[in-house]
Amino acid sequence: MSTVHIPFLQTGTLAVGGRLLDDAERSVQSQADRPSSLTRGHRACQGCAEALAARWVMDTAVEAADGRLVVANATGCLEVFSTLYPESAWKPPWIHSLFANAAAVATGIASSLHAQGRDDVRVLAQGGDGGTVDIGLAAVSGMFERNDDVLYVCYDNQGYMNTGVQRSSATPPSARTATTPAVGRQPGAPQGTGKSMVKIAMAHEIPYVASATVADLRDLEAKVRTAMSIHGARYLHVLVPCPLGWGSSSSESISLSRAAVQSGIFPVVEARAGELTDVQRIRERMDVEAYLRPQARFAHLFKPGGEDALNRWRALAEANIRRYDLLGGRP
Amino acid sequence: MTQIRIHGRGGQGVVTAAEMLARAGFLAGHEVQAIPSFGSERTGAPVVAYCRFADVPLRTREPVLEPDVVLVQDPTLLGPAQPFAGVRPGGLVIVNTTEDAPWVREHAGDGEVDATVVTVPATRISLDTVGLPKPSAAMLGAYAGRADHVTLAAVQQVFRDRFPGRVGEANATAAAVAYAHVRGEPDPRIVPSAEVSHA
Amino acid sequence: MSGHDAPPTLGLSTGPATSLSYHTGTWRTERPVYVDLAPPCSLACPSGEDIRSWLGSTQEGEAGFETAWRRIVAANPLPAVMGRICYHPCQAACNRGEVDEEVGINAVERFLGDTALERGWALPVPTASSGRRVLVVGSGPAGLSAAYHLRQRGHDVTVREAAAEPGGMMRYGIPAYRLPRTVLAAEIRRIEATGVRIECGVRVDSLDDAQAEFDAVVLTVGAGVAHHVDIPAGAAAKIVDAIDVLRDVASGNAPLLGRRVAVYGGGNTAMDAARTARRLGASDAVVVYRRTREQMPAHPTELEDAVGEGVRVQWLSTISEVSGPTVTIERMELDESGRPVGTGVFEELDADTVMLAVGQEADLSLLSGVDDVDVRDGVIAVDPGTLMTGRDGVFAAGDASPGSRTATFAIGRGARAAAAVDAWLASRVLPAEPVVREAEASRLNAWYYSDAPKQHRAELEAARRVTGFEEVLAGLDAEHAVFEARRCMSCGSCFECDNCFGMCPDDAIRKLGPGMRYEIDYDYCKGCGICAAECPCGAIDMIPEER
Amino acid sequence: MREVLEGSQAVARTVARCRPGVVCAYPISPQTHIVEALSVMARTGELRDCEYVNVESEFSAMSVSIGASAAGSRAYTATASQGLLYMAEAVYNAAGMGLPIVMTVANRAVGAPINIWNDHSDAMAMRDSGWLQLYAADNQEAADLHVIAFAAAEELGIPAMVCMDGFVLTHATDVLELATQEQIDGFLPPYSPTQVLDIDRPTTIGTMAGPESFTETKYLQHLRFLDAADVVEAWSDRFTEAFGREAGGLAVRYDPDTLDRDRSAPPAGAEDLVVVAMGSVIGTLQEAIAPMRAEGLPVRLVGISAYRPFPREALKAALGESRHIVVIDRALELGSGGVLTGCVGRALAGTGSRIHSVVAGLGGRPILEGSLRDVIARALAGEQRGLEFLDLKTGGVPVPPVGATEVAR
Repeated sequence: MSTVHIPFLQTGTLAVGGRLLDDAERSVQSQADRPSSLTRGHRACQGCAEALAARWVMDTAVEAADGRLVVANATGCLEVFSTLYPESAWKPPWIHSLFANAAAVATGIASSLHAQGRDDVRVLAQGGDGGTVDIGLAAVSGMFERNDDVLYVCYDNQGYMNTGVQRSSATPPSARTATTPAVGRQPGAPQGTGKSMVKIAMAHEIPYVASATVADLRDLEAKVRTAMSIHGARYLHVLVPCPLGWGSSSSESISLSRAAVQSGIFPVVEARAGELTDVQRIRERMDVEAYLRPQARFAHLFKPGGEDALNRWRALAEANIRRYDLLGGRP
Repeated sequence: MTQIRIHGRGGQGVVTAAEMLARAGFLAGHEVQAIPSFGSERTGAPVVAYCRFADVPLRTREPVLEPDVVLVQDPTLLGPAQPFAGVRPGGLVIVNTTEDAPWVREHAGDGEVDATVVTVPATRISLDTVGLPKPSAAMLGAYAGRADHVTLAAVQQVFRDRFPGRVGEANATAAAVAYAHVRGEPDPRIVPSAEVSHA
Repeated sequence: MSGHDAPPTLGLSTGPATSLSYHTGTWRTERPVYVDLAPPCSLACPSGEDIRSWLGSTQEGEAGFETAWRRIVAANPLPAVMGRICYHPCQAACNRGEVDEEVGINAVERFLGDTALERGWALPVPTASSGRRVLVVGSGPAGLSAAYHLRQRGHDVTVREAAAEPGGMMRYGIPAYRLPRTVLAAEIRRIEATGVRIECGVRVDSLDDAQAEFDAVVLTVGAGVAHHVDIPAGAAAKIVDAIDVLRDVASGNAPLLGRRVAVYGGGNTAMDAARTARRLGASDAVVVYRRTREQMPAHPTELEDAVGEGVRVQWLSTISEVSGPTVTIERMELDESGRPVGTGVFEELDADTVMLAVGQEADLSLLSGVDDVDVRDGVIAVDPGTLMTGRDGVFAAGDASPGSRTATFAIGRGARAAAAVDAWLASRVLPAEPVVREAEASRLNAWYYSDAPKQHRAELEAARRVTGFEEVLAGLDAEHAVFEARRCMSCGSCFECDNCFGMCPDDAIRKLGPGMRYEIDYDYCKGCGICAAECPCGAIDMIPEER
Repeated sequence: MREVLEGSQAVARTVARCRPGVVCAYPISPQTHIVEALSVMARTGELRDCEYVNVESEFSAMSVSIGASAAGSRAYTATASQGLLYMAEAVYNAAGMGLPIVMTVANRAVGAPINIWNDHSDAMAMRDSGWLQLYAADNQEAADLHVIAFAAAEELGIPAMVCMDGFVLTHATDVLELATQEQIDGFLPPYSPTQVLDIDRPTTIGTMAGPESFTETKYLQHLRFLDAADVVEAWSDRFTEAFGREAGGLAVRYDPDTLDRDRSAPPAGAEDLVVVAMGSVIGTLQEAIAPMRAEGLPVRLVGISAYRPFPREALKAALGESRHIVVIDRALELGSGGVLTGCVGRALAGTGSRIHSVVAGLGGRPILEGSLRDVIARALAGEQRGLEFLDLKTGGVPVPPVGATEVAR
């Protein structure tokens, strides 16, 4: 993994910082004067991991770009909670146009900057899973295929949370949403593996594709830094628990992300030019239950009749563990 | 005002022919207009294009309904395309064919029309000169040979301008060959030895 | 508003960071609050050391060693000694045991103690004198601790020790392979350097005389007299007290014990006796104990060390008779209440010597004829808060008073007695010890602590250690001591890992700089609780917001 | 220099001379020749300091333009028909954000049935999107309008569509005189955006506006739109001064007798029937009406060049005392009549005018001079009803013969 190795200082690489760290070893988020590109006063729900991930991503990108970063944002929670006129929680130059076009707007910005000879200014586009995996997929794919100089970041909360928690093609099987209610013979979202945006991105053979979570800041920052060191189309997929949509406690957004990784449900990977180059191994293996049970959207899995679906989840985790060798050869 | 209608098939350069004709007309001192009538761009589909020459700027956008001149770039269009439709009395119809005028009248939908029918093996000429079945230059050369709306020199010039180099020259030759053909003059490619000796 | 003079951006664009005008703190139903809780290590430390804090200083490396040592000696003036002999209940309580292995607190303490001796760091010398004179009777851990703490408070302190050298059981009960005499002597000298006067070979016979000479007296006479049990024994039976053997060895008069030695008892003294017997040439040392391993009072590490050196243990056994070289043993079993009862099954054991290690008693001859100082259950009765005996101005601590008979407990009680004496001399009421909240393991988020096993002290080859009285355990070097200190999870106390600061989705926590920790901006904190959930050490409480 | 050029080529060259920073291209007939020509210029270097982006949809074409414009570049794209509707959301968005993008719309019918030929249904569907809509009567104006469009759009902070009839103009070859690079450089101010994504002065563009502020943002947009008429007219006048030929403007006047375009032509009189039309049909009307005038028939022609903002005052001024109007419409408001007719009607509300709506040329149906003369004559004779479909064939949908060309239809 591209994570910076931190010597053992009580917490090592796992915590945000530590008073014993050298400056060079500090995460961006541990710096008292970090950019805080998404700052106080935004209206995200309590415990919103998207708000957290966006600040992490953008702060790192701002640092990597030496402050020269322009951002295009898709419609969605992130846009709505951060920019209700006349207030904006953003510090970098930032534009919101539409739901489906963040990637294309970013291409436009990048093209304009290139035409102006301003290749020193970097462009980041971001959106939720709806704006990326569903309605915005064509624009994202176009941006990838042209290899436009844009880092696209998808904050995946697995549904249309802004509109009241409806299913998206990133919604996992069995999850209860407003359009996949937990009733009937197969409650929740239909079975199937859904759409893997990471694999779709890899299929474009763009220079860099990675997934990350808010459970590992160091990893996320390292990936943003790597992505920013490359020109061309880059994609970062960040899992961001949504307390509202997932029916979890606002304090659990980090721990659920951790459980998603440690259970094998969410593989944290890196790929270059379409080839998988790195995989984050499971550190402490958890059962899928650690991920599923705290979420009300999966409550029906733990009632009579939920066993089949629960076993499918276990199978999914097993499949990921095998496919990505998440245990690194350990039993 | 002189109105010209060109019939052909997609891929034969019908639209190009109309534009080249307009350019040649402009060189010859006319106000000009070329209007293609498009279908979807499919090779082989029947295509019509129009051209107008006038002494004042051309304003109308209606298609040519009563052409003074009709150029038929493909003899297979004689039936279904009704190339003789609306031809003004005393008009000129030039058909790309190795057959003769009576054959054309026989196969055209309206064979009794009051018009001069001229044939020219434009495809053969273009194959001989350009190396491709692109009969436009030959058709325009033939037109220059039978009417004074445009000159051979203007036709040759526009092809040389559009396709600089060998292709332009080949088209210019095609125009000259067709020009000579419809005027009953010797093929300009065959230089009589007598002329050489007299030169 | 007029025409296109109004910018087309009006209503669409806005300045950066203008959201600061919107105070999301009003959304909160719970508020995070930083707390400092008592860690289990300190709560378990009878000496009362602030272990978390001195480990914290040690984590800083070289720059923090002296601070760390000074934080230890604020409670315990004998770190090098205790770093060797303490049975470290702190480690048993350490929350890190639930993550991988407990922090090797004891080893770090020894490192700091040894470092202090090496570098000659001195204990603080009081600048002001109270003019009050206090006598401490006995120079064991309780006495030295009481004397040190009294001296730190400015009193004129004299220690009178009946034995030839100071140290009490540390000098005469604990074998040198566990506690080299040079270390003990050095730490005692350092206490003396603060102005404590130690008079050896001076037995205090009269409490009245002592009180006449001193303003207050602290009795820390220890429990150096062996307890006896009645065992039928033949004339040829060689039965000795373990504590006497240990004292003789410590005094340089090693006795002859024979090739086969039986030790009767299950405490640490029994372990020391058995291991000493091995060092004195016994090929066969058997500990006979009437209960089970789980019930054994000896510290498990002592047992492990003994077993590692070839000592055998005969569980659930009593010695019913000693005749010549043969010891008769009765097998025991536990009744319903867990007490051993005889089974009537006997077996025999060969033993040249039987060492009795069935407990020790205090030598309370000083109190004979003193009727206002109660002795109950063989120890001096004291007020549990002030440690004052029935007689005004006379206090007691250590093994001669109620409580655990361990050096660490003695040090803690000595310090407590010093505080009590100080209060009594000033006619103040000694405040009760404050009630503290424990930082329980359930508060911690252990995920954040990297997997880092305890740095095991390199143990001497078991075969080698039985051949002499060389020190068995080597100390940590600085690098390993720092590493070990860094394994401390700082239970219940912020150690500035930046998790709260970095993980706040609302950017509502401010970092105040090294050592200054953080501040929550309640104007913006929405009370999501991520900071508390992801705080590794459980130093954030979420409390209901009452408006 | 007068030269013979295809309309699309003329537009492409003029656009290139306006020095766009970003050009987005997605193919749809009949705008393809324009972006094809620009792609050649981007490769040959004739179009310098410009990014030519081949996008994956019209939606992205407009979105890339939005990003480019917001980042400080003059942005251009072209589309038609289904493409315009496919980008509709972004079209509205560009206008709402005040980004002065210029887009050529090669007007084409909107399916179903799918039809690639000309009418105005596409642009009319976007009439309330907040864009300027400038209609070209011929290819000379189509080229010239782009210069005016960039100038007016950038002054206003309102994007502009230049609408030119698909195929009829885009693919037609005419004798034209293009504005030269030097002329355009002297005429068109450099792009200086009112808002830009600037790292030195960061701003947030595209916030959400709640009920408390949305009405006012729209009201301001409306006020800007009201100002737009003056701005478009002013730039058109400046163009005429600079280039010596008329282009753009609001309501276009024609000489009563020569039918030549003439801004000094008198308004219509009370006895006149005025034909109001938009786009390339004006040329055909010029030819159709001239002989009628020669016969002494009281017919006048007024063109609409700026459909958005709709030139209410300029139209009323050009109509003068006339209260008898025939509107030739190339788009249909289903169940109602011509789209332009509705706008003219609203502009003339309260004037007591008689307005005939003639819907003509849908889906590429040729508009013939004779048919126009016929409908005008009937209107003069008081025989024309309120709504008429020009050259409507009765008896259902005609089936063309196999292999027929347009001539035989």
